[in-house]
Amino acid sequence: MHIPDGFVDAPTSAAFGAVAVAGVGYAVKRAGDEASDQVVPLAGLCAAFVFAAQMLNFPVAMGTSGHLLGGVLAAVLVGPWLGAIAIAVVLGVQSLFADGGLTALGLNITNMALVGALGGYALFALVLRLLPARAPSVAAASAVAALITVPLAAGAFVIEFALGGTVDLPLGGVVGAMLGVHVLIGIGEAVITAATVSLVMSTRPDLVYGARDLLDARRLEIRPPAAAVPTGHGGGTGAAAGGLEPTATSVTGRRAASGSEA
Amino acid sequence: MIEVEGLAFAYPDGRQVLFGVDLAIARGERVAVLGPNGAGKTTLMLHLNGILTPGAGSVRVDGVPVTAPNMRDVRRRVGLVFQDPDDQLFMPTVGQDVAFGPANLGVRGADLAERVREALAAVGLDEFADRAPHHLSLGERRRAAVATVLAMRPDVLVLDEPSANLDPAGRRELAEVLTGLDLTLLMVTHDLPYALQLCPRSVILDGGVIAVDGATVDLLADEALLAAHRLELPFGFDPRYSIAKSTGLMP
Amino acid sequence: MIEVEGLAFAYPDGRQVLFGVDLAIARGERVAVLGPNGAGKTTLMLHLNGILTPGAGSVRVDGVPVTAPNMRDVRRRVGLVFQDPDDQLFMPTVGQDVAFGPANLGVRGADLAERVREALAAVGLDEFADRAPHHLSLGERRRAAVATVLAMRPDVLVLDEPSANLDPAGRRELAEVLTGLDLTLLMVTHDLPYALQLCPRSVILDGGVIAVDGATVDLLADEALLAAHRLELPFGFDPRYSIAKSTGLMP
Amino acid sequence: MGGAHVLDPYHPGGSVLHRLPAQCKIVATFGYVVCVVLTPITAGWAFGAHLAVVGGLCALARLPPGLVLRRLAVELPFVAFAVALPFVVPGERTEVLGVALSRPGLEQAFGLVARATLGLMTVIVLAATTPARELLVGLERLRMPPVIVAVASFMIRYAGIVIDQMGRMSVARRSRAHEPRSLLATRALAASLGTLFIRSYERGERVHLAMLARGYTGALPGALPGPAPRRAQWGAALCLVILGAAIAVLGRRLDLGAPA
Ligand SMILES: Nc1ncnc2c1ncn2[C@@H]1O[C@H](COP(=O)(O)OP(=O)(O)OP(=O)(O)O)[C@@H](O)[C@H]1O
Ligand SMILES: Nc1ncnc2c1ncn2[C@@H]1O[C@H](COP(=O)(O)OP(=O)(O)OP(=O)(O)O)[C@@H](O)[C@H]1O
Ligand SMILES: [Mg+2]
Ligand SMILES: [Mg+2]
Repeated sequence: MHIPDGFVDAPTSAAFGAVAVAGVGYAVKRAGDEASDQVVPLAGLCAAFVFAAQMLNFPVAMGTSGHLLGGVLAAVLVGPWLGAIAIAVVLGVQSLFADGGLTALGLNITNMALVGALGGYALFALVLRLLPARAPSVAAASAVAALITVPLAAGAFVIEFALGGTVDLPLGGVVGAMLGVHVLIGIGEAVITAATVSLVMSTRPDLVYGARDLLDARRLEIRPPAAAVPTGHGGGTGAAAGGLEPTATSVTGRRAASGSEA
Repeated sequence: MIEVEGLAFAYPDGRQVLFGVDLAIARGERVAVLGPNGAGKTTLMLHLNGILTPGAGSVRVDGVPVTAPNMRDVRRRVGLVFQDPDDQLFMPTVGQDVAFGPANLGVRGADLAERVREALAAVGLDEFADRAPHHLSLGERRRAAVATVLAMRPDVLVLDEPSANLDPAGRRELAEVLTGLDLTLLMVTHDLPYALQLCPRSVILDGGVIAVDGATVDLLADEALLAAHRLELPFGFDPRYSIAKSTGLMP
Repeated sequence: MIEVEGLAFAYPDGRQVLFGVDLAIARGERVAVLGPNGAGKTTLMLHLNGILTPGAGSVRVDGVPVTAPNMRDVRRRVGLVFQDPDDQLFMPTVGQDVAFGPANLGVRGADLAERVREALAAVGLDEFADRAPHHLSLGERRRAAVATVLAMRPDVLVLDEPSANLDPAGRRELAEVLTGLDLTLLMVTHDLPYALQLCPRSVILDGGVIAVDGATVDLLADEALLAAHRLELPFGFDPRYSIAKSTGLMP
Repeated sequence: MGGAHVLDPYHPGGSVLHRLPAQCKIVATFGYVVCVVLTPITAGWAFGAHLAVVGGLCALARLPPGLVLRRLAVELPFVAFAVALPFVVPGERTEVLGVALSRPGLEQAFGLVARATLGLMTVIVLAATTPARELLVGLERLRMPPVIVAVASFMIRYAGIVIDQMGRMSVARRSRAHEPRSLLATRALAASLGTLFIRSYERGERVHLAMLARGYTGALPGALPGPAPRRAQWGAALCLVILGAAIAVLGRRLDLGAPA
């Protein structure tokens, strides 16, 4: 679905180039407010993963190729603004790696970053609001959003083609083929997105932007600080107590001891 | 210099590791942090220059709280050598990696070159400046990791098992370099003789709290105390002999 | 059991590391590999189960040459614990990681579960089966790495610095486990007392060749020899005392 | 390692193009590709001229022809699409080797393939003569917003980490008697793929924090002392764009004169 140079005429490319610059520019402005030490690298990782996944590129009817779009995945993990930037970066880098034309960058960014990530996140937020406020809903909502976003992005392509395609193909045929294929791709996209999001939710929930409101502040336990023993008589108290038993030689003995105090 | 108060921390997956650590270290002190595997030593060290953020409690360095607005200042003062050298090295060559820190502090030109040379010499990697860090042996990577932090000349040096994977001579040479430095030193180690050699004071971290705090000589002499925290003197290590030696009295 | 002949090797970037290594180890022997950082110890170990392919010379295990057609067979016999545990662990949980090797050898069901349990118990990680390996402390990861290989019950066990990052009690417990195993053992270590404790025979690898081969006791008693290869006994380690102890005679 | 070049398309060398500052090359590349797209498809000779110019650039950069051809292969699915056009586009038919083909279809197919190929070749020259890191510096100097440059640089770094971790994991599997053909193998692969995401991220996160711990503020100081481009270098970049524009304009002119 990466549009190469010369597939859409110059005026249309320029117009969508302007749309992309405006959209990404706004995303940069908004992302600037919330970008932290942690989330920018995560956006980079999302970009690297989407990039790697998109290398598994399979030809689909009409000569364009189908693969993971990754917009919803990126947006759920790092938020819509950085997510859109991440996808735009992937497209920019891909144009250097000869996938998608340099002059068609505006078109590709509109379809996959603006519609795919920004639009995808809007859908995700909407669906999440309809679901019960529990952790598994995040993965479910991202699946639904991915399922719908892929045909939407294909729809954006069809509009661009109708406005400035350099090839005279019957529009009806193009619409049918694009949407048909992308409904299928959308199913794959939904499965991959949900699997990845739920894995990250289970081990690093703090990395999921879309789950921010669901995470409650954790309560920490404070144990009495063990009395400092200036010279060596006796050993510590508190958590170390289990270790004083004669069976202290095994790791498990110590662990059981500290566990029982919890 | 370093004040840790009631520090508690849980990792994002929910596992709580620190349960209220209190620790005060004066300027110029050299302190060893001992304790069993999984006690939370690394977790504690990562709080000292703000790599991890406390769940409860506070950390202060030279009176400055380690919180977001002061982070840059704190990180200039506290140099941290990670337990895993792969976490520390990221530039294409060792020389560039060592230059990275001082360059960020504004050192340039001949000064920078001199600092890099000096730091590499201190860890015995004089001729490695143009090598790629990920193509070094593990011991060489550990040395490079130490050099990257030495080059920054921090006020506080925090070392997480600096002697692991070093050859015995390298271990001694590192000890000599560290003894020659005039700074506050905090060193995690599983090598009790090494702790005795370098640090007059030791704390034992176990189960996420400071269990023991005292003079290293006394701690190592107390076999029951050590055993309670999965510590023991190595095979063939004679405490009487070496403690006497370390305090300047031969047996 | 293991025969290495004229082994030479250069890394892809052109750096030659091994310059003709000759080494023969009999079945059931326990041999320590000593030597300075960057000597090529890890490189040599990686040849023993075919992770690296010799540039010249040959490696045979039990008479079988370590070459592509025999690789499966060789890897069943030779269990390798990497120097960096991160190189070893890759499954979502520790339990699955330990099960991976035996499962590849065709062990299934209750047998498999039993092997995993046993291997984890041997390294003191009984309760870690469901934890994610990359969320463990470095010492815990080291233990897990050893467990993954123990579970395969190899004929030859090759350990690259198994005691690094272990707490002192863990180090002793590992020594006890290893002493209890009836197999050929090859262990790289920078911990000379540990070598003395576990391995009657030692070789010193330096500059890419075997420089010395002999009884560990004799080697450690020869201070000049050790110093020539950047080896030295640790601070406070009294060779007279401990060698006498290790040979059963108290001083 | 088929993926290796895809992640680092840089082809080391010492040519004039290699030495040109990245920002000049980026501007020249973009400008030239725009000229190619603006060249009318009916002016066949103009594409010949473009091909000569871009081929000249490849030669100037001393890129092996095999390398350029291999990288051009990304285009193949698209070429397949173009080949279908003469059959499906409606319009006037002509006989080619006894098959009735649509004339506009033929023209459009030629235009598509010609433009895409030339655009691609220009980009290949840029990517093969400029290391990724210098490209980022070039973009930064061209006032690309810092967030975008930061995300891009992390992306490149993480791509390296992901590949590295994948390599380590594969060695670890092999050393434990893993046989990539069995059914269990694919299951193990799938299971370990999930950890790859978090593991790569966490390694990268720690490295990033280690950078912060050493005073990193976003720019790599001193590491890239690249001097500002000299006027002559900007001049060279501009010349290329002007050349492309001249071909495009001439193509348009001569095209108007030709019978429709
Ligand atoms: N990223 C993580 N997520 C969850 N738990 C973790 C993480 N890192 C460490 N832990 C757990 O926290 C506990 C303390 O880990 P830490 O690395 O601080 O131990 P340590 O004292 O440094 O041990 P070692 O001597 O082995 O290095 C361990 O039980 C470990 O399993
Ligand atoms: N991938 C690599 N590419 C190029 N050179 C390498 C690579 N790995 C290691 N080397 C070099 O080969 C030499 C031997 O490395 P090796 O890892 O075998 O040393 P070692 O004896 O295991 O050292 P250590 O005690 O530090 O683990 C070193 O000088 C190292 O710099
Ligand atoms: Mg640690
Ligand atoms: Mg090694």
